[in-house]
Amino acid sequence: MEYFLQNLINALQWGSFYAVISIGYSMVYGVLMLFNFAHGDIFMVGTYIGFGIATLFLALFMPILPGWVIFIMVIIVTMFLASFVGVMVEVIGYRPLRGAPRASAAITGLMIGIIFETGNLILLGAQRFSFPALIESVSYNVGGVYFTNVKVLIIVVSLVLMAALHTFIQKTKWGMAMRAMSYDFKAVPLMGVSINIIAPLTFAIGAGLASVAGILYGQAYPVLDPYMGILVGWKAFVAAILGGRGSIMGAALAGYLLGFIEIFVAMVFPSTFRDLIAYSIILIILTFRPRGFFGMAHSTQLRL
Amino acid sequence: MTALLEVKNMTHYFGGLRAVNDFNLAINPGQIYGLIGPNGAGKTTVFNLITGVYTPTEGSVTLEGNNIKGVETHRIASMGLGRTFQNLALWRHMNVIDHIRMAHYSQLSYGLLGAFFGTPTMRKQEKEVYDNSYRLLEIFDVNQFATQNIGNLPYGAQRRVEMARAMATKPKILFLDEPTAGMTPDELVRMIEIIKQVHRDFGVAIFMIEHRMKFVMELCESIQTLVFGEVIAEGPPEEIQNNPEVIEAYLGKEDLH
Amino acid sequence: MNFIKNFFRKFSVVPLAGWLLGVFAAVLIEFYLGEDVISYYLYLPKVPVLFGALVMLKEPILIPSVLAYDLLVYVIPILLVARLTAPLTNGLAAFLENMPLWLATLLHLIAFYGVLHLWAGINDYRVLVVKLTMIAVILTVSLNIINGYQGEFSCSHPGFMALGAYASSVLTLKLFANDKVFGAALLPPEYGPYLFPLILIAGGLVAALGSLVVAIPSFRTRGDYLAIISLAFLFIVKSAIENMELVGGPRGLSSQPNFASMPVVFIWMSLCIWVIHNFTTSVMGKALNTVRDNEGAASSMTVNTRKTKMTAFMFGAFWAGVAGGLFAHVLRYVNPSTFGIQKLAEILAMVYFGGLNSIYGSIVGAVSINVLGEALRPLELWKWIIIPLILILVMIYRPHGLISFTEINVEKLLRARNRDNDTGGE
Amino acid sequence: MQLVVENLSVSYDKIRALHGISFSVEEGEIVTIIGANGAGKSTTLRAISRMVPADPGSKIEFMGQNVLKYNTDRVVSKFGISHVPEGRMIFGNLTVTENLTLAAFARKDSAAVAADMKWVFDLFTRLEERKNQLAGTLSGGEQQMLAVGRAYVSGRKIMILDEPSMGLAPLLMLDMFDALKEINRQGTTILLVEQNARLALKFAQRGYVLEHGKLILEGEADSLLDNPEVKKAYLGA
Repeated sequence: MEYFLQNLINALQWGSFYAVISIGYSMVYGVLMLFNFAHGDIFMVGTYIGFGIATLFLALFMPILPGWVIFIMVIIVTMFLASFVGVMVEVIGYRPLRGAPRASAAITGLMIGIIFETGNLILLGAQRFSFPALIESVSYNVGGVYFTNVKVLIIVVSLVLMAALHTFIQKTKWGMAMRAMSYDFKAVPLMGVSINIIAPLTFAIGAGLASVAGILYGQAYPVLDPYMGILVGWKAFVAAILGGRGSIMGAALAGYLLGFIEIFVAMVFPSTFRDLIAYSIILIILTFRPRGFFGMAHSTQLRL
Repeated sequence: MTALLEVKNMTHYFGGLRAVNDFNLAINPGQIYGLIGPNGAGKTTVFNLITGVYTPTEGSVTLEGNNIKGVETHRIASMGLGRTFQNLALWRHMNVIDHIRMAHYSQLSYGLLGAFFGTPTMRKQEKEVYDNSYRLLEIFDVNQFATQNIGNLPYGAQRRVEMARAMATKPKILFLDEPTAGMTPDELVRMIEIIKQVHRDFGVAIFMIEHRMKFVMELCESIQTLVFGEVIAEGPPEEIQNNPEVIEAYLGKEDLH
Repeated sequence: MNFIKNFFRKFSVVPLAGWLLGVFAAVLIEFYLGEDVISYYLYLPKVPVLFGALVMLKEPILIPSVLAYDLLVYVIPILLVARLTAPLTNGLAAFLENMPLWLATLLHLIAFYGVLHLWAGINDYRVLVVKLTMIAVILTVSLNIINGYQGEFSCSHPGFMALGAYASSVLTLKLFANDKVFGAALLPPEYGPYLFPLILIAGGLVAALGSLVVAIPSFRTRGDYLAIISLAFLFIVKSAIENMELVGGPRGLSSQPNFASMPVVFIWMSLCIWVIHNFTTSVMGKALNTVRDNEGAASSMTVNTRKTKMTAFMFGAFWAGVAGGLFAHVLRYVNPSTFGIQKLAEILAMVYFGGLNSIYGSIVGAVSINVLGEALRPLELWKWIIIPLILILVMIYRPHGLISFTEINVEKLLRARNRDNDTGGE
Repeated sequence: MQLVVENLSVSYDKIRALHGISFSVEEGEIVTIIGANGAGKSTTLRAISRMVPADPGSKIEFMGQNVLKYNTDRVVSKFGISHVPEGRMIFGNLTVTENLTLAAFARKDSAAVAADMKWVFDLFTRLEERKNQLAGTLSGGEQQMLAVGRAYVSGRKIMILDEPSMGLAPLLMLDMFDALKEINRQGTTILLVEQNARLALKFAQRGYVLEHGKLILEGEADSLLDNPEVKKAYLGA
């Protein structure tokens, strides 16, 4: 039982990363119908930005401010900077391709990702950085289950972010515009809403979320690597589409599901079976529920 | 004589919404039949139900006495039911002659291995298909476009290619979904000639949806009027033309408060 | 501008055979004079590979020498010989036109291979690059069937490739090699090269069978969800192989017999192109396009869409499996991580760069990305900035790729060019 | 003149759908363009709201300003040209209220927006009953009301409507036209495209007849109604 609870907490933490990143992916996918294959690398860039800001702020404010204040400051500043990266990707990479076949945009995303990875290597070299701990880790033991304050923090911050995003999407007119766009983007300009504002905003939010996921990730697994985003990105892609087009909740749920499957498969089977079983489950789900969990009945054909 | 195409008591629901109610139809070989009605009356739905795009919730559909309800679309098509589409369902990256060639799909027997290795049988059959396709292009007067991409053709020519394509499936009955939509007067006159010619030379029966009364009056032996999924009138053109219910459906009520 | 126009007009009378002859002359010069005379006097350390791109990028001081070398060995001889022998080669082309097309094509192919063999034979590096490029051509053309002709976004090609590579490796290791894991050879090794085609076909069939996992869901779902299904399939294949101790797990399989010589790879590539060309120009093959462009119209025109979709996947996967088998026997080592996301990105890039729905495009895409990748190797990291940028530009200006929607017309390609009625290639 | 269209041509790919049409609409007027399917009616409206690009040489002016300089969203928010598109194009995944709120996206005067929304709910009481329902669950008639309501909220100096009667039962159709009359009374100019020619001409003050991308007739609505050519075009009599 303890063993199970222990893994449940691990799965919640792991799922939180996936969920936050998938939501970002799902935003872009849902609103603009794009495969943003650069998203994993935006996550990577966000993590590095977070790393830079964290190092800087720790050097500046360490003795003056308590750790959690710095933590929040790092999150806010990083989100802000990372969202610029997202906007840039939209404006430079995707906007010229708005009328083009979706597959071309997907290839562009893939290439932007490679440029990010290589650019990172060129700028920072092959040196491996390690993310500074912003919060001092404290372990607790409740009934034989070990967990740390960092784990709890990661889960809580993720949930708070998701709730905040949910509110934004549901309550603000910007959120309404995004939802409307995912339903019928042709009609959106008729409401006096400019697509050239909503699209970058969507990318900005996606990138901001990814960077927070990166900071959280850095607290749990401090080693940074230019290629850290690739696998995470593809998994977010899976989760976003599994969740269903235009469904933020679906993406979050699919992210958690992916985290849970991966952790619990590793609990029962040798850990090398993780991908095999996780993806077999996804394959079966999609074969029998070809629209994901909360997907709208919409044509998702890749037009040539 | 049994009818070529017979539809009995066909009803269809989309979700809870009744789109077509108790639709009946019997078309004899060689007959030209019209289906008119205002926008949104369910005319194209009737087409899609008969051609197998949707399976009717209730009722029966037979072609030459064989049941075609619930049969796959491509099999219904190869049994002798050709069609055109309201908004031109052409293949955007394909040239004109290939459009016609493609419609011979079910008439080929060389199989996949034949296609892979270019066997003599394959070459022979492909040659026949090519020649037949070109002949059809000539009949519909679009042979000068043969190797052009379909998107480069004027609208009227695209419509004629679509007709030629439907004829390449060797239909016994041809479904035309608004064959004159968006045509200029010249093209319109030409289309009437072409439909008459197809009817005469190929001996097919025709079932058409059309908005232009003039066109329908000139071609059809009998007309059905569909309003909100129900047939409100059926009969020869003159009768339909003077039917007060039909006039009302088209022009709207006389009084407007 | 006028100069360029004149230049092209001058050379428009040269038929394909003429160009082949020109290249043959250049290769002969390189073969006999390249190392000892030309390189020596131009202060080049040895015969430059890949037209000197590597040397130039490593030691910029040698740029003039390399350019001079390329000019002397390639540009001038090719242009001169091609132009001067044009009357002769046109006569030859005219003569060949009277033969059956397949014979003329075969003769051209043999000539082309001869030249290629001679050129690559100068060093082992060239041989390897040429072999890998030819395998890339098979991969690209076969993925084009699914992603271009059929219009899906399939991500499982490295998975199909892995199936073929492992299936054929296991077979050759079991049958023809004394291996630690698979035991002594079951058949005399000298039969190997003769049975190798059958083994490759077996590998292809395994891949085709595996593709059913993706093909069957494609009846009901298209586009995005199918992309995910195919991606999941890729991860599953990779992970399954990693967990199979019999085939070495993550360590991979090595010491496959050396069956994939250059002529073998060349023959398979030609065969692949020929079969795919036949298929995609036939009505059966064009059914793929109709399913892509308008599925409703396709089935209304009697096309069996399910059969068509299944054919596209199985046929594409078959060739990916064959390519995988060749790949395994060229490198004589494979491991599961070879067939991951990286490989996927590479193949997708080649397909979309070259052009959708076009064998020409795929050949161009595979060759240029491969050669570019090799040539820019000295730039190390910057290579991975330059190639993606080129691809992004291509996507912006030619969203369907460089040469999309073009069929190979062999007759036009091979014909003589000196007649009045045809003023050169259009 | 509030809206002036001169020499408007539109081509899809290489095919020309509109051949240089010219017409104008006075402030507060109700004008209709009638014509058969595929005559180019929808294209005309789409060109005005910039959903499709006009060919070079075309001119569209609103209150003396060049409309062709702006994108769709600016045409709506800057000029108050609100377009009720063919097929309604309501956002089915948003509630009725959200649809209306979104329509006011670019408006800053929140008090006036609230008043406009209230006005819409008063006009279409059935919408008010369903204001928290997802728009996708509404019936066809209600969706049409929502589309008109949305256009009302989004600015509506001029409302251009594309076949508002399509797919409506006769009684609903008449209600809809009553509502439009009411909107017009509030000072909104109306440009209406209709297939139901008699209904449209009874409703409008002036009319144009479009055939194959050209305007072939124009005049007072009453005179067009009695015009034998119009009669012929619509029933082939």
